[in-house]
Amino acid sequence: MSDAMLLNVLLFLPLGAAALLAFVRGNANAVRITTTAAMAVQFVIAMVLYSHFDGAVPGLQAATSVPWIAEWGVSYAIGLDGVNILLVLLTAFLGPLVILGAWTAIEKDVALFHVNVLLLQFAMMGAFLSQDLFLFYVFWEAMLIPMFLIIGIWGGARRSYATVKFVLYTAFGSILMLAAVIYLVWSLQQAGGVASFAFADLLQARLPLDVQITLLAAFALSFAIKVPMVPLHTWLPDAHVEAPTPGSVILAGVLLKMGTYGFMKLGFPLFPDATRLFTPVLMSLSVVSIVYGACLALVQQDIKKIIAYSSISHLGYVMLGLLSLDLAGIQGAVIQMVSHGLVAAGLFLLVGMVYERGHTRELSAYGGLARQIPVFGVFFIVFTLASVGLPTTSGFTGEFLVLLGAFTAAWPQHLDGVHLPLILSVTAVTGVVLGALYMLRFALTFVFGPEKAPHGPLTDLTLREKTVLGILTVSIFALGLFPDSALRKTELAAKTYQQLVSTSRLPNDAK
Amino acid sequence: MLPEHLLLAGLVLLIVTSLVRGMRSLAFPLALGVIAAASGAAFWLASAGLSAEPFPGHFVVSPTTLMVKGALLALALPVLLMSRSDFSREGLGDTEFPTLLVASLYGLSLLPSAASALVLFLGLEMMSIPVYALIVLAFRRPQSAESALKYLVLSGAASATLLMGISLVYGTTGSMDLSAYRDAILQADLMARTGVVLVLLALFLKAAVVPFHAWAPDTYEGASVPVTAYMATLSKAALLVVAVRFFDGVNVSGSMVDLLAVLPLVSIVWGNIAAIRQTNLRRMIAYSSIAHAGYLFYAFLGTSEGRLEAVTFYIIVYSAANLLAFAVLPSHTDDVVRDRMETLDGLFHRDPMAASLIAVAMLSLAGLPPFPGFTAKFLIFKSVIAAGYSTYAVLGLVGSFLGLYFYLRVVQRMFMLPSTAAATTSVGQGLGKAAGVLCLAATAVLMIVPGWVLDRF
Amino acid sequence: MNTPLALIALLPLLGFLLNGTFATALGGKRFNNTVAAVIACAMPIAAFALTIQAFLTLQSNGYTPIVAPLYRWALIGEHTFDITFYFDRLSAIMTLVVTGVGSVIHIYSTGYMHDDKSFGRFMAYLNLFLFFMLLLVLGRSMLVLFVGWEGVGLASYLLIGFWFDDLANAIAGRKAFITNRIGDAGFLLGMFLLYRAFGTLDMDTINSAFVGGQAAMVSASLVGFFLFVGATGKSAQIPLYVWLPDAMAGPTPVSALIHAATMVTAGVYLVARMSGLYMQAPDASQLMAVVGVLTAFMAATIALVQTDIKKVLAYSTVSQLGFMFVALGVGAYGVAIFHVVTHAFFKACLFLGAGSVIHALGGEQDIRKMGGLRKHIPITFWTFVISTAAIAGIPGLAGFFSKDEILWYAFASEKGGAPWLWAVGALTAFMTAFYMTRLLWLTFFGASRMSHEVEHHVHESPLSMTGVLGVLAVLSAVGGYIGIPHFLEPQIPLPPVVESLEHYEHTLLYVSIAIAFAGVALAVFMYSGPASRPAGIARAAGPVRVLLEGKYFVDELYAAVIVRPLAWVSEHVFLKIGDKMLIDGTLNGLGAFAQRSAGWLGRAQTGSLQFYALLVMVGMVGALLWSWRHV
Amino acid sequence: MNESQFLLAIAGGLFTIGLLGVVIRRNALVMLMCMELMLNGVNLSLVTFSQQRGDAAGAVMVFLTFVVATAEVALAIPIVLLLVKHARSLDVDRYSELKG
Repeated sequence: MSDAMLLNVLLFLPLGAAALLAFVRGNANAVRITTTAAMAVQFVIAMVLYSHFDGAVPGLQAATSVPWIAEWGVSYAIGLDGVNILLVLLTAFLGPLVILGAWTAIEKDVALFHVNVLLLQFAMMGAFLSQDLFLFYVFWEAMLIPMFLIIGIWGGARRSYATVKFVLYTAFGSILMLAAVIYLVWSLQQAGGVASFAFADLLQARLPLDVQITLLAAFALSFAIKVPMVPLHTWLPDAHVEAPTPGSVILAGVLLKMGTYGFMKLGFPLFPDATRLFTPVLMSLSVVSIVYGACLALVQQDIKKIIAYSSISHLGYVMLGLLSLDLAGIQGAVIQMVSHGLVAAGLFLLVGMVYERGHTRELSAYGGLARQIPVFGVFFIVFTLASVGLPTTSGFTGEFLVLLGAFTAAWPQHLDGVHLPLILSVTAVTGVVLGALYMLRFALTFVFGPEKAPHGPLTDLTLREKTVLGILTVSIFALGLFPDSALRKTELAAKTYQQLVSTSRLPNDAK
Repeated sequence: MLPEHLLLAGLVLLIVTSLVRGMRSLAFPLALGVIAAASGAAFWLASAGLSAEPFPGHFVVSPTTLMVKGALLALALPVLLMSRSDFSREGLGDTEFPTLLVASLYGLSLLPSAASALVLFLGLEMMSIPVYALIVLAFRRPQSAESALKYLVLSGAASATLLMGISLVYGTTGSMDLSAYRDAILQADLMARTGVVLVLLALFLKAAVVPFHAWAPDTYEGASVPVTAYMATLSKAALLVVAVRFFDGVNVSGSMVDLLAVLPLVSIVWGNIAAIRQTNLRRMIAYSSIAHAGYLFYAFLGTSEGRLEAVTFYIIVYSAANLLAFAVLPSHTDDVVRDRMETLDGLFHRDPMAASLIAVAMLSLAGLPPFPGFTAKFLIFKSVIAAGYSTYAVLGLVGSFLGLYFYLRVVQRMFMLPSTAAATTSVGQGLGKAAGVLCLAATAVLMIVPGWVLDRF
Repeated sequence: MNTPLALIALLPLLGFLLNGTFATALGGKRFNNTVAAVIACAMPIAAFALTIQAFLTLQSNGYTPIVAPLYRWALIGEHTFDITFYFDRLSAIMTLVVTGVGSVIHIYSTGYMHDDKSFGRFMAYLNLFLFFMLLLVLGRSMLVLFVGWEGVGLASYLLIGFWFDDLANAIAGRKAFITNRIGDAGFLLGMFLLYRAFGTLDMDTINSAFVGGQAAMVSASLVGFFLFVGATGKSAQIPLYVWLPDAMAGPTPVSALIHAATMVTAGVYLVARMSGLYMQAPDASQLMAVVGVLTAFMAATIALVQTDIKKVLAYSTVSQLGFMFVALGVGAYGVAIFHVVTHAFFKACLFLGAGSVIHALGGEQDIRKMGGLRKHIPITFWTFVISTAAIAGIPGLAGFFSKDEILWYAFASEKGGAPWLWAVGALTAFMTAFYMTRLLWLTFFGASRMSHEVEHHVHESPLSMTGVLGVLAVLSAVGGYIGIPHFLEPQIPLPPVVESLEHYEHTLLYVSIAIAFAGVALAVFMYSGPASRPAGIARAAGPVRVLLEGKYFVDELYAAVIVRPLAWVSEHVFLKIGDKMLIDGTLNGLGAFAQRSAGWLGRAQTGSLQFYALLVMVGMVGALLWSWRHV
Repeated sequence: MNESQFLLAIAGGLFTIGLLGVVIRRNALVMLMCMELMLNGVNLSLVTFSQQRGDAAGAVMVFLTFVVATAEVALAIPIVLLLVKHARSLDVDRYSELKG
């Protein structure tokens, strides 16, 4: 089977599995097994595609493109490139782990839940894979609904508020983006005569600066909400806190990458001049997110909120790397995306496992878990350190490269009197201290100190939980110790991005 | 053999059946058959590429018009099917409903082909007059009479206004052809403009655009579910077809733009906001339909090419969604209880299929991808932006964002709240489900291959 | 010839993985203590052997550095980040010390920690530490060094908080980690600057670039400053020294290995390793010398009044590290490394001795509750005496040589040597002699102040511990005869001395000898007599004493200036005002507004047909009028 | 001001009066009559135009209007009767249970 075919299978597999669940919906375990199996197969396919993916070849690989709404120039176009390859792998990798890791987290309406998870998986894959703006938008929005249901049906006490907040926040961003999309395509049609939503065509667009600015604003709003960047982040803590464990894991593991992916794939390359004009603003916001998120994580009493705010901080690094326009920074950003996906997923799984045992998310309700449930303690410390960005973990690879890039890009600029980037990157470097502060505060009373549990002694991790966390741990260290193979796959794409964003595309200097 | 003939014949037969005692039970299947046949015929003729002028200057037939006709008639099938939940018992509209429906459809099917104001007015009235009767049919509660009166008076006023407009246009152009309207718009003459505006306002009034919307919520609430469904979908659809006929070939620009953009924009916002606090499903749908009328009239900005396409696609999607919601709405012996929002609480746990279908309908109405409601909205706003009115487009989109909340509320109620009302089933549910599946199929087609559908118009 | 270098580092890692998995709850304690002990000790000893072998090869091929590339960590554009090991005179010395001292302390630990319920975990952590420490000293690229740098920080975090059931220990561990992180931020910045300038992080390349003077594009002083910030964190200098005293919460072998012998000297190693850079960075060096001498002095003064046996040693460590930085500051890098080595010997010996004492007294650490122990635990006593003499600077012993050379260069080095540096250093040396003797005396001499049952249980430690003490005592005695500065000279030349001062060398030598003896004598005089003597002095000291016992209230200062404000701002400004009030407030407000306006619109729907008709009419009239005006 | 303009003025007047009547008069029956009045205004204008132009279409439209008007009233009366039966009054303001 050709790679292109394989990619289509990869995309539609979850959909098929969701249909399949209709037949086994009576039996909860059958549902779980079917889902896991489907996800596992998807991961295998993803691995195959990853190994076939050649980082040295420019452009799309394993691509499919067939007209969908021919009259508007919309086509069903998917494919792999250096930007999405790792994220596709990450999505496929987390899929089975989520189901396994939260096997017992969901007890009511199991079938419906797994249908939702599979639909979500489908939508997320689609968003990463699609190479057509219309298709991308459809998938982008389609992610909302399953997530809405997952949080809304299986969520915590304030789920109604959380879901509405989550959906309205995101939808507002996307509504304006929709206007921008239509306008973009239309203006291209005016210029070139041909209507097309294909990324490839859109990236040729030459727009006047004011138009670029307006459109970038619309796109950026939508993406920045998804990232999320301060001050558009307040949906995240609520969503995370109310979401059931698998929901949080998917949300933190994959969904949050959508925003940064959007910026890297579309937002910045489509409107290079506007981007460069607004880099100071965006960069400041990213660094604000780093510090602000860290500070807030420092004072949370709810264990899920701590991780939620830490996500805000971590994704600030990604944005910083992307905006640095330095190869190291961009590469770092990509790695950081994956790394955060793994680490945050692990942490949310761990927190979920504790929640299943203790039935409360109050930090003060727990203590000395490393003594009560040692195996849990070990994993918790490992993931904490990865989140802190300790060398040999994936967190370090990402943060190190991002900061290196941001700094080295900023250093020469400051010599010609542009001080902001330097100040920002130095601030970001101090962010690593804050990172250690809040995570260790979390660990301090949570796993260390005198033993304390909400009610009754806690039972240590089961084999299933150990396996899932073990796999994640291995992947974290793999990415921390041997990032080069991954970097080889993405380097060309990173260079392309760098070149796209740094070269002006105004109409007047056309050809 | 034009669909109109089938409908006419069917109508006669239906009247006969309702007179002859033993044949009453035949009314429903007969009507079903007639409508299906008419719709099928329309599609068949359209694909055969028939275009003719049976009554030159008054009644033209072309593949496009036939396509529209076929689509509208097809949408009538779910209405008829779901009607059994309310009108199946002897003497309580078991024959009247089908008969009146077919009568109304006959008028409706004239509209896409109308070439002159005469036929158009005739069709419009033949479509709406049976609806007055349908509202009070099987008089269940006093409110239905009230709603009928409100509808009758206001749409009567609308008809008068329409006629006044037509006559003024006739006065300035000396022709009853619809093309005369086109010329009148171009004229800077005061009387001509008055006529044009009056016609437009009449259309607004019948389509329930703010500030002429007030009748809709009350009427929709007072009528029975199938009738509400019919009014919310087909009669609105027909109305829009009429509007398209009027504005055929008109490049809306200049001062007309603001009339055609501001009032719709207001109704988008008004409808979506007013719907937020509704505790009654039909009423909520009414407000949502007010908002949707707004989107539909947005399509009239700019040149007329692709307008019919956009409007038709939108109304099909919109009607499919609405009918889907109404078709699977759990029935209840008490019509008032039936569409209280609370009855939807926890519906998923009582009737997963119904809940899921209603959810699909709501999300499609909300215009969330991947549901066709999005594609339709996209089409409309694409045309608006293409016409160069980006500001209106953005405002309209933001307005549509306001609508998200109450659609999601319904989904929340069905999936996330504990079940309060007891499970309720009654006759016709099966047919209702069938209607639902029909609409779902339509929705699926519109979702997966919108391109193919669009090429038909 | 490549494998051994990598192996030196990887063996302890293997030990960690084995013990970490099978000797802890993670793997269900499959190993019993003996197995764990054997594995844990075998690894460093093997590493030590390999180091010696590597050293011999180094010697055999004329001290040309051994370069052992392992693999490529990352390739960014054309810049590579290689994981390569590098073995030259400097790393040879450090590696020998680390593996050597490391090994003996591992052995000691098997005795000391024998009854601990988490014995396996402890040994695993020690191995982990050793792994990272070896990365640190063997890495060629700054990246590898940094990995080790943060890794040892992690190990120390885990080991300080080893008995984490007592929250205080965990807090101490966290304090160490955070403080180090602050330093690391500086380190990172320095690294970035170098990368920006040279496109590589290989330290030999960078050094030669600086020595060769083709490093115009980056300010050596700036880089030097940033790296020194890193060093202050790791090597507990002002202002980041505060974590080290608290680090004594960890088991005593940890204090000996990590917080005296090896890890805390990483900063010194870093500066010495980057000597090529620092030679070009006079301002940074000056700063180092000043900070160093101040740290030395300040810590010594605090040590004067400490009553916890380990705290005294901790502050003395800070003080000694200060000395090393003075040496670095005046360009005498070899001398600094010399002191690192000797200090490693005698301070390890002191700590382990203290450990032995604590072990003997069943956990008692307060020297006011000791005394007269020399009869009970003679071996410990004698080793303690030797090492105390060494640190006090009694001629002939290890400490004497290194400290004396430091003072000499502080006085006479052309690279920033100054009489006042010498003066403060000398004063500090005096205090060192004093408080160490005080410690010795209060612990081992005089009448016993122990409670009865404690005294009854006092017993000499097992061979595994006393043997180690013996070894280290010997090293502290003879360690000074290894001429490390001269061994390093081909690689790191000693700074030239101001001619006009050369003839002072011997004078100063005598002075410092005198100082040492004076300190010892004074202490003996004070504490051998009646207890009223020190009490009288203390009373006389008054406020000074309060200040010293309060450790200059630095912790309190930091808490008030940094920690609490940060929490307050996060809580009240960011969370309450920012998130809750501004952002969510606005959003919820909008939501409420939509609800309210929905109410208004609902009320507009009065239900009166005539009102509706009125609306219609108004609409029509309005529309007509409007269109008439725009016809 | 010639004849046809005069007639048109009357037509417009009738239409307006009718509309006003619908808005002002509370009696259901009078309301319906006012609706008829509006239609009559339309009819008048239609015939005027049609004779002004000498074109039959307008006249034909008038007949349609009559038919429609009759049909509407034919439906309106029973509806009003239903309401009267329920509310015992012709005052339309009494029929305002549907609102909000």
